[in-house]
Amino acid sequence: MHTILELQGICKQFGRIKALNGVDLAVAGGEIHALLGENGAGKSTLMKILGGVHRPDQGRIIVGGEERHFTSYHDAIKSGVAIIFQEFSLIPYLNAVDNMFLGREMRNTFGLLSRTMMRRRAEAIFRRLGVTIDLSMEVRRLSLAQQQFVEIGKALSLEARILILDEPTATLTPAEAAHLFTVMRELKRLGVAMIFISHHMEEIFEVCDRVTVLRDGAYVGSAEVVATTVDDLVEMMVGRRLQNTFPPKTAARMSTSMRTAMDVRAIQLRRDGPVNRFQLREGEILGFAGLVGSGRTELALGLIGADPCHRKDVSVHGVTMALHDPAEALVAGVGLLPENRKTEGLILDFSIKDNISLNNLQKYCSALPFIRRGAEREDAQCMSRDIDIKAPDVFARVGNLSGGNQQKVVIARWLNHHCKILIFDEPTRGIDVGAKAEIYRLMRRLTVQGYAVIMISSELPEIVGMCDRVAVFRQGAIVTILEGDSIQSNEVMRHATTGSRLEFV
Amino acid sequence: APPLKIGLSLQEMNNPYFVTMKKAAEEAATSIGATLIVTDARHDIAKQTSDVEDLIQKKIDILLLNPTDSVGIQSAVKSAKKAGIVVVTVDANAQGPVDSFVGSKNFDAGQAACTYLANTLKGKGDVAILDGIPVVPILERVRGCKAAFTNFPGIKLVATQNGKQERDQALSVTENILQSHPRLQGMFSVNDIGALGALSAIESSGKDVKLVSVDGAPDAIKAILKSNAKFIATAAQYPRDQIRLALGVALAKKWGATPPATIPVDIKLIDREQAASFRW
Amino acid sequence: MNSSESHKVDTGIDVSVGIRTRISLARFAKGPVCYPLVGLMMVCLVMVTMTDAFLTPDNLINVGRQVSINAIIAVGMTCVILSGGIDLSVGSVMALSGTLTAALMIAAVPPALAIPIGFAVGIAVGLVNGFCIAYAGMPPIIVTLATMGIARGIALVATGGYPIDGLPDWFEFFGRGDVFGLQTPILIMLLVFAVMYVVLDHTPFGRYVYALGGNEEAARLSGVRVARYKLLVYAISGLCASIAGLVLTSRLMSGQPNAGVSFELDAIAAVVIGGTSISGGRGSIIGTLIGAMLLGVLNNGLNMIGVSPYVQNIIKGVIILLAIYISRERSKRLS
Amino acid sequence: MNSSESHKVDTGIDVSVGIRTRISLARFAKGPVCYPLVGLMMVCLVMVTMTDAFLTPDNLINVGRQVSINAIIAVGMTCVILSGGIDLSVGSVMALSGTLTAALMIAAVPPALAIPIGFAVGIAVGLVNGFCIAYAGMPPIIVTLATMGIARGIALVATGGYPIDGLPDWFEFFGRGDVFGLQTPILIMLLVFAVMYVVLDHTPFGRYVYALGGNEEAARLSGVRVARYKLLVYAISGLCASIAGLVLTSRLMSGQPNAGVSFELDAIAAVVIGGTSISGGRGSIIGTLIGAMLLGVLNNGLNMIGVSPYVQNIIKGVIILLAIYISRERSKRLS
Ligand SMILES: Nc1ncnc2c1ncn2[C@@H]1O[C@H](COP(=O)(O)OP(=O)(O)OP(=O)(O)O)[C@@H](O)[C@H]1O
Ligand SMILES: Nc1ncnc2c1ncn2[C@@H]1O[C@H](COP(=O)(O)OP(=O)(O)OP(=O)(O)O)[C@@H](O)[C@H]1O
Ligand SMILES: [Mg+2]
Ligand SMILES: [Mg+2]
Repeated sequence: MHTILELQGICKQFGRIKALNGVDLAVAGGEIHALLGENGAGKSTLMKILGGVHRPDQGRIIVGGEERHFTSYHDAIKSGVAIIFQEFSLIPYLNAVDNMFLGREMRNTFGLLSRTMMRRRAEAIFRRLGVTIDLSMEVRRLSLAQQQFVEIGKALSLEARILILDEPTATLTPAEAAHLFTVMRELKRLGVAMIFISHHMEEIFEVCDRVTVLRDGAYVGSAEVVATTVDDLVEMMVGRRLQNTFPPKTAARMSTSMRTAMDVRAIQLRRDGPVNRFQLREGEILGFAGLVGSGRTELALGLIGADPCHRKDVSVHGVTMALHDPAEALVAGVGLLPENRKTEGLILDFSIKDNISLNNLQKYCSALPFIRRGAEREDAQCMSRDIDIKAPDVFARVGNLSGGNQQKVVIARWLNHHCKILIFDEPTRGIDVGAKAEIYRLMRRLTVQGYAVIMISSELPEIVGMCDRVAVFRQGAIVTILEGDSIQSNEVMRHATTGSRLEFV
Repeated sequence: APPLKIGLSLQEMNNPYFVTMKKAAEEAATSIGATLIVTDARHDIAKQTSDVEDLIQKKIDILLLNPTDSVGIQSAVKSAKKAGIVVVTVDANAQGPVDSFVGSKNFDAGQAACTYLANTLKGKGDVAILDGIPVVPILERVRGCKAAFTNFPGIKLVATQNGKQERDQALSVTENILQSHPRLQGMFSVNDIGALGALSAIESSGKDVKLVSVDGAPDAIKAILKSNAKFIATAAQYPRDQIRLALGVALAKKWGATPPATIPVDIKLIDREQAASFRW
Repeated sequence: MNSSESHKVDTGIDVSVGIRTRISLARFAKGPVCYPLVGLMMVCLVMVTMTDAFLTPDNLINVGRQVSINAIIAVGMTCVILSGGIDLSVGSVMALSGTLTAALMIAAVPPALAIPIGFAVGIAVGLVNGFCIAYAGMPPIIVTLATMGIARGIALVATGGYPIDGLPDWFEFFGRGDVFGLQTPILIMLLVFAVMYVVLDHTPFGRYVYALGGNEEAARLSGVRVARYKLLVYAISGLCASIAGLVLTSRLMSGQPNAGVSFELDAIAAVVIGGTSISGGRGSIIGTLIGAMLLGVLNNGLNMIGVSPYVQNIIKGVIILLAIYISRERSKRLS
Repeated sequence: MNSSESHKVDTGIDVSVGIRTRISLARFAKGPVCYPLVGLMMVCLVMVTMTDAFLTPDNLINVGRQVSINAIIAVGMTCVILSGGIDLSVGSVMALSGTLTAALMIAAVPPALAIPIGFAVGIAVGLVNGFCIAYAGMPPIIVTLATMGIARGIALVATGGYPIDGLPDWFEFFGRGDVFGLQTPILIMLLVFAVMYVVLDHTPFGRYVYALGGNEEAARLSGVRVARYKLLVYAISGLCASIAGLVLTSRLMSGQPNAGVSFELDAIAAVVIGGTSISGGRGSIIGTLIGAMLLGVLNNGLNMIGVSPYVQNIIKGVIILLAIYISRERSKRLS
């Protein structure tokens, strides 16, 4: 196989941060090449350089045997490089078709847009991807996973020779990811070279041929996937071996004697929607499992009052609460870590410190209404050390952090608060294995301290490994609540896809 | 017969001068049992054209027009005439088939005020002009003022700045002029509102700068009457009389008379002596 | 619905028509144009009940003519606002280009040259705006605030503040003439709207305008040449302003260097009342037409009723608030 | 740097001081305030070379006094813009509250009541704005455009268009008086800035203002009472406008119902020139002070030099463009 793409000695510096330091990468035609590394290792930066978004400080980009100097993504597209960016690059108010063909619209003989032609192409692509998407709906109204597929479709429509997928599976369920892999294999057969970034080890072993590992912006090594193991790769990534990702469940303590933290006697989002009820106990992790769009996020948002709710009857620690507003939920000690960190979780222009203390500023005000900066900074430093946020200091702008580190900042905000009931919506999305393990340990630590945690996750292993109980969602309704040994992948999947609704009176 | 409908289109209504016109029109209309519709162009000639068009749609019999721009209003005047409306311009004239013009002479007003100023300064000294919105009546006043100054070789015009005919703007601009021209002795403002702003600046600077203006607004008269006033004269116009005359002329025309094309209402220079007995 | 379903069985062609109508009606009811239209109708209704003079064919044409200038400017403004920017210089550009055309005509330059030169100046100011915003990365509001002063200053310096008079009689055509009984300004306005409708809805450029306002960074990452299209957007706004300048100059039969003060606010109001999001990315050109009409009807109707100009300020403000409130509430309930 | 490093070894306390100075200097050079300041200094330099009269203590005080009204309004505007909104009603609110205070004083209401009532009216209009924006979800630009008309209309109706005259002599204090040799308007301005500096930089509310402009949804989901603080922001803007109204009324010794037309544009210009992002979330109150100074120096200096008012429009526009351009370029190079 011939090398179609070569990166040599790429260096890139952002201010004081050396994001990349002499990275080499070679990809052959028809090869799926995995790029591995911790959060902030420089994977996305490397891909952005390849896509002409950033200019490298040093190093050469060779595509098809020719050295290229991309000055914009436009240039990259022209030489056959397409990228699915880690950060969505969709226009929220345009529909999927307009988004897919943005910048490369098809025209009819009058030079006007040919909507039907584009629509047909889009339909064909989505059929190939095996997803159904409402093509006339604004993409912001689509679920995250659907948006991700629009991104994928957009890149596929470019018919590029080199396709870069920067964490495309982060918002997909395993079934959807499997779809994607089928498409990737087909592309591979057609000779397309792919660079695949993911924090899911098993995915790498499922589709990839070779793997390159980065650590702290430096090249660590490459390997044939068949000739390596998860543990080897993890060691290359983090510099040591990791043991048991999931901390042991405190199963022994699971019993009805545990106090109820939150009793959701009824929650009905829409007049014609299903009524759900469940209880959350102190010291447990309750999983919300289900397919994409099964309504877990909606329920969580309705619960804390972020979205209007038709009927809601909730008591927190035995006190009935209205929870009309996230602020009321906060007062009641209920916090939500949103699904989409960039648009819902973070204030990108704020520093790490300011993001962490955002909803807890009263804590740093004594009698006077002034923020005691010192205390605030110390807390932020403490938190970011605790969960290992990789940044020069707590004054760094959050918008410049890598995806995983951004997620940790949102987590830190809630850990810094008094809330004893936390709803984590996809908390480990885009988080590297090392950090993931830390977050799991952290969640477990919280439950030991008496926190009650709801974890919404589309990752089955995580649901199975972490949750004391699992509520399985289907079409907006909780169809069953699994407990103890019945928490198993196939069981969860069975209920998520075919289970009958639990009827509550 | 249905009551007479009168339209009054004013160039602005944020100025006592024009508010007085409006009041006079209201009084006159009530006394003859006519209905009156007033519009405010806010110095926007496009809006005034629309206003006149609306009044035409409203089927008025008489249009009393105080144009913000003589040239720009001409097509609206034509339309009004075509609709058989008697058009009398007030205060400033308009081009086009106007039946009659009742108004003061802005050029004369500027000239009279500035001649008085120059005489008071004994024909020599630095003076400044406080300009206003670039509309013809104002431009004419400035032209008249400059014409007056040319008769006095000792008078030196050192600054012309725009006070936008508003007190606050005039105040700041005058402060600046006073700073940059410490030997300033006289000042002409294109209207009384600007003059009152300038007066505040002059008074708080403690400098002896004589001020003249145009209009004859009550506040200006009050200021002129004050002892030791820096505000020495204003070239008064007669808003109330202009409206009364205009309405009279319009009615005459309506009844079949052929009024003169121009009915000048002379301006009158009001200095301290005349101020006590002067009133719009 | 039933009928289209039954059709489904019969033929293929009818179905698609049936569905399409259904979709476009539904889209309309949910779409951004519906609520402004409701607002406009309500205001018209009030005017009709308050005065007989409002609902006469003559007066409606009158309103149309009066609306035209603001509406034409608002077309360019829609484009700019959709792209996530704003253009405060439109009023000044209108004045500058109008006086220039008038001055050239007076100087015996043939109209076939004078009028395009007027447009060219509008486009030129737009390009300056666009360049500063798109290539130098300066904020639109301050750039266009600056060029607003500059354009006005040039118009005033060039004319000495006096209007330019003495245009040939035929020049009335653009502002008060008619073509087959249709008023020229209304015709020009409709033409400008039609062109921009096609551009925004049926050309790639139109997509890019929406994309810029929706998520500029994403548009760049999709390979759209962001700066180039931004530049174009401001040029279009300048062009629209200078078309409005031609109509105004003809309507007033003179070049007015101080015309159009605060017209930018009217244009922005028309755009936003028309349902276009002030932060860009969402909206429609038809909405802008409705918004401009609503403002025009308000101005005309209040004059017709004979409301005191002082009170007009208050009523206009309240009605605008109500119109926006209603459209907000109803669209919220739907989503 | 060296010295602070060597300190590090010696003591603990000195280090932190050393580091802090270093950080704050570096932060300043990178911060948003640096470039506006450079712009201001350059403009001052030009003025100094062009006219002797500029750099006299008297004139500098003069500039300060003239700047005060716009600067006070701009404080509220900074707050609004930081939060991601805009307030076009400030000029009208200033006029309304100024005339009201004057009218009350003339009606022999004790000043201790008349002045607070003026402020209350400013706050009230602000609350109406805030309510429509925060609770009814209407777009700021159109809401405040509407209340701009309404407030102006009320002021005109209430006064019949005539200024309110005959204020007691001592009332001069707020606009022309002095306290220990310092001009009262300058003092009031500095006080308003100081208070807002502390509020924005050292209180939770200030942080929320930035957060609203940065990412409202994130703030809301994390439990910040978004609507309440938005409401407050507009109330603050109304209050600032009414404080400016007090100063203006005193400066003119009369309540002017038609004062403050297009002051909103000056205030916005000051804020944006001062480096605050027009889309919110980034900026500083000190920048606004500098921005207002820059505009004031421009107005004053051009008057001083005796530039024709028409040409002033042009020069002012060009200088604003340059100032923004330079600050953009330099901040780009640093990042
Ligand atoms: N525009 C930028 N400005 C400053 N620093 C940046 C910028 N972009 C990235 N960085 C920094 O560069 C480093 C590499 O970031 P990058 O996004 O490439 O990480 P990553 O490997 O993709 O991580 P993740 O797995 O979390 O997505 C990080 O430390 C990040 O903070
Ligand atoms: N195919 C679809 N087309 C349109 N809307 C959809 C679709 N799928 C889901 N939705 C919308 O999303 C809602 C549920 O999405 P929600 O985000 O709450 O689900 P989730 O279980 O959290 O899934 P996700 O993994 O996407 O976050 C649905 O009720 C529906 O309104
Ligand atoms: Mg990444
Ligand atoms: Mg979800």
